[in-house]
Amino acid sequence: MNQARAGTITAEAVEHHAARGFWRTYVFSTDHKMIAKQYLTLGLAWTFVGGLLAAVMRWQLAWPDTAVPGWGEIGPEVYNMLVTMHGTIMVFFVAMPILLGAFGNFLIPLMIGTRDMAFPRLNMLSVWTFALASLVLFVSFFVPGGAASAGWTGYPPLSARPAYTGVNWGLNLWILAQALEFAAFLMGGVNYLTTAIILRAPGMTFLRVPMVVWQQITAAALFLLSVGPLIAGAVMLLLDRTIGTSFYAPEVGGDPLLWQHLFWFFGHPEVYVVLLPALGAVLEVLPVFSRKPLFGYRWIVGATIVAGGLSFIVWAHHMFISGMDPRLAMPFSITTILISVPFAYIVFAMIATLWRGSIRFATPMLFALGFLAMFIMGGLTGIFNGSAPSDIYVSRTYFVVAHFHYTLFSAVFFGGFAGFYFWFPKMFGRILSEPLGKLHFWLTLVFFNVTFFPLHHIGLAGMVRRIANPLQYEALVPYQWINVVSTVGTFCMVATQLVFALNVVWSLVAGRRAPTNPWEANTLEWAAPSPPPHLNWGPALPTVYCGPYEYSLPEAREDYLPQNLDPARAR
Amino acid sequence: MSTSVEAPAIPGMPAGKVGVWWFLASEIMMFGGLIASYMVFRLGSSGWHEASAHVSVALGAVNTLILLTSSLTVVQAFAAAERENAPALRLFLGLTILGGLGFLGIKAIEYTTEIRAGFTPGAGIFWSFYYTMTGLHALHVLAGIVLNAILFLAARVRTPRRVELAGLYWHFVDVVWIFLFPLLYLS
Amino acid sequence: MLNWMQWLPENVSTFGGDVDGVIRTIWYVTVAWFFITLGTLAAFLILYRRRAGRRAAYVKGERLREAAWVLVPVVVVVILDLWLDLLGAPVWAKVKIERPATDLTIQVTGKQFEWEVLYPGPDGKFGTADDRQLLDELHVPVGKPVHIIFKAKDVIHSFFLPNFRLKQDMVPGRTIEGWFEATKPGKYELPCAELCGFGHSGMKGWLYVHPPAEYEQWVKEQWPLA
Amino acid sequence: MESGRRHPNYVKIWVWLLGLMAAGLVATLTPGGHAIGIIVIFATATAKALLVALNYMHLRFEPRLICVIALVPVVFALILAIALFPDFVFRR
Repeated sequence: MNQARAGTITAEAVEHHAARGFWRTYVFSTDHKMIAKQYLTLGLAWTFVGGLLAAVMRWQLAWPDTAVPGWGEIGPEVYNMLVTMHGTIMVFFVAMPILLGAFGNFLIPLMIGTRDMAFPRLNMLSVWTFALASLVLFVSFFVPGGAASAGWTGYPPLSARPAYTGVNWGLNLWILAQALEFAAFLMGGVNYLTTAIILRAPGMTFLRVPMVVWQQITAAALFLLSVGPLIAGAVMLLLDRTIGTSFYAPEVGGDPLLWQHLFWFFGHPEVYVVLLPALGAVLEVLPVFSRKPLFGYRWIVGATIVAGGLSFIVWAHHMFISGMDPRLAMPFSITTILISVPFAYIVFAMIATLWRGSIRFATPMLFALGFLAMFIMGGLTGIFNGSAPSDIYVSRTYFVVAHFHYTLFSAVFFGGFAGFYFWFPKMFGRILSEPLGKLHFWLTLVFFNVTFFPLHHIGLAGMVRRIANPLQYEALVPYQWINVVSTVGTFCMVATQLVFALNVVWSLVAGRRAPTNPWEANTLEWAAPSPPPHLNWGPALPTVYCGPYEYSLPEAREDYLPQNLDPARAR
Repeated sequence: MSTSVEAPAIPGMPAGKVGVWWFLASEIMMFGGLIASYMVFRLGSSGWHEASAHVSVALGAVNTLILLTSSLTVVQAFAAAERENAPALRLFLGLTILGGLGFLGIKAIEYTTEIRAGFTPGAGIFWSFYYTMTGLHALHVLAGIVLNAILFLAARVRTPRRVELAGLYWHFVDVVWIFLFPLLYLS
Repeated sequence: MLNWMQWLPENVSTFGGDVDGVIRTIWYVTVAWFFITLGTLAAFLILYRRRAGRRAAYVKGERLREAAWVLVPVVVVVILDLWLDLLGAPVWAKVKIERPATDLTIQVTGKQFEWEVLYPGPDGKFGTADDRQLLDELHVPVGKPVHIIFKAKDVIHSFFLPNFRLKQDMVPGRTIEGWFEATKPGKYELPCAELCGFGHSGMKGWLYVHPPAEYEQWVKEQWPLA
Repeated sequence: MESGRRHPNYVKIWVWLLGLMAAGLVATLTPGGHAIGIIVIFATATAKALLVALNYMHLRFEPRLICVIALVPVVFALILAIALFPDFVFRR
């Protein structure tokens, strides 16, 4: 390990490290790239489960009186379970392992030019703790009473007493699975931050670190600093459920709103924990495919850090009508406006990056642009939620559902796919099919909007969240066709992902072998072979001479200038 | 475009120390969240002073004394490790472990007396906080004892860096108690 | 389909118009921004698509003069946001903080899975013999402010009157006050907007807004002795 | 060469810690003025925590970045505590 960390190692050492058995290569690996693939695999497996739950939910909402094919009648208890587990899985077991676990692990050491994470064994422990969390969450579906059904936000008192939901062990295991998941990403976060601070290659100053690494470590710091209060809150919740403490029981001095404060103190930074890595991937893709420097790299770094800091003081905008003191609404409304400054900056800088570029519409770029467009939409609908008086009406309705799917779903799907299509050649050494990728993009874009755009409308019409049967409400009966449209969109979107699966499988089996730098990009990972060997680099670490986005430099021969290329030789 | 190639490493910042401090940062937030909840609950309602009159200030004070002293011994262990003085290292690590065990022993006596008197975790909001805060803290003490015990058994290896990192964690646990003591026992 | 304002249910409360006003203003602002930003994006994509023999411009956007192209729109965004917020502040205060004086107070308690509606009776005081409790139905007169005391028995519920633009969570252990004033007689749906257990879906009541005479009649039926 | 600077007189710090602890304990005995007692108790606790953090945890000698890592969560925890006040303590 120490040897691996040292800058220069002998060629024999590389050979020695590379020659390991099956178990140490694929299962108990300390190699950051293998750990990234393990996170990716687990995340994709959970995507399947979470997507299945969503599809069942959508069927129930469109045709509440018909049994779901292959599942049966959905009772309201089961529906609440579907809602809860869909949210929990998608945020904590899909978005985080894929965007942080997979991308972070794979990219950080490669992009800053080192051989592995600062603590490779801790990294392995992280992925295995996550696997254990996955197991616990999966088991919770099958315990008597079923899985948790108090919403992914788990508001007490509903979650604090088994009698209120009828779920006992399911919810305890839900808390346990979350705690293990937090532990996994705490280990990961400590690793990311330490690696990026300590192990940068020669010449890789902080202001030459690629944007996605900045975003990843900001996300890691946000997670580390925000999850503590929620862990405290979760311990209180578990003790309330099991040994009879009374933190959330108002009759003996507790207060249910404490949980909401602690949850959203974590919850808002958590939104950025998921968003920033996706944003980072998109910020990497945009300059490569417009052949232009990122517009205002230093400003974006600053904006990211400012946004991260501000995310700690906006949480009560999730609680405008929660029964907290109404005088708190305005201060938190103002901080919410402040946080739009850095994000507006980043979005406009993304658009400005395209200005006078030479834009190639490859699949990663299409997904990046899709993210940008959908994220603008989600950001704008956020204003309806962020303004306290209009939130009186739209909160707790499907408008909110539409809003956060435009932000989070677009981050995970469009941002995630942009990164996936972009780094797939590096990760697996194969080229994905461009026509299939483009088909995948256009179908996803269309059906995403078919699914989620109408939800704004039905939310405005007054449909509240987490109801199993909209037809029970007279005001909603005339709008039921919207639910049908959204459901059809969902099924089409799920079917579209078969194109993606086909593309990946086909490429892995018969795809063209990827060259070292297929996109002609600058950052260091493209200097390593595809896929990079164990310990990434040959005997010597790369040396960095310039920033990550030196595209179309007038005095350079090529329209790109890899970070490890001595500029004197590029002319 | 600047093309300088200076080494980016920051002197005096070994990876282990940065990692431990980030870990401690999240720990600060966890205990911070717990203490913040306790403070606002306590200031926002009445009847706390009466409930907290039932804890033993004397035992709490002894425990504070023990933890403060164990902080001294653990930092002396680090100094001994840097001097490569193995016997002193073992002595100080051993004293630290003894201190931790003594702390847990006294905590156990306190819990027993309190529960016998009917002050279980379900006996009211003060006791909910009391058991959760001291219980979480005791778990941290236990983890610290295990860490120090591992170093004690491996003292022949003499790795001052590890002794320092385990010490950082131990001091943090001490600092938490420095605040828990007045919050739960003295006010 | 495209004008979101048409999707809101009919407004029948005095402050609903103000809430709708805020929503409408935000709607105009966001639609404008949507077309400006996506229009710019689309224009850039067409104008600067890859063409043979043309090299991208080397613009780093780090100097203030370049960054201003981004900073100016950001400032505009902030000013608009602040304006929206200032516009919203009095509306929020009107709905949630201030309460016009009235002599009609009703206590609504959420419990799994119904609304307990408690009238203080002719003496105007809760906890006396003439209190009357109804389940899942509220009766109020048109054109008169009504104070509501929100309570919850077991878990958190949310009192939602879509037609009144009024929503308020009910938290066990907290007594939360609110109000509304109806402008049009009729029968309005009152769903629970916060997940409260397996009966959440379908937990709803009805609010009956009566013309003054009809309301007097209803009061007489409820409290015949008074 | 560094070690002299890195190791302050730990025993002296320990004596200070014990003294502060005694002061805190004595403060609980102050008759009448409970508020003053509380202030003294928490002032001594903060002083103790600072002494431990600066000397035993060597924050006095660490690079700025480590101090920032240690300080940022303290600030955020304080923000959390302060922001919780209106809703739990001053609530109408």
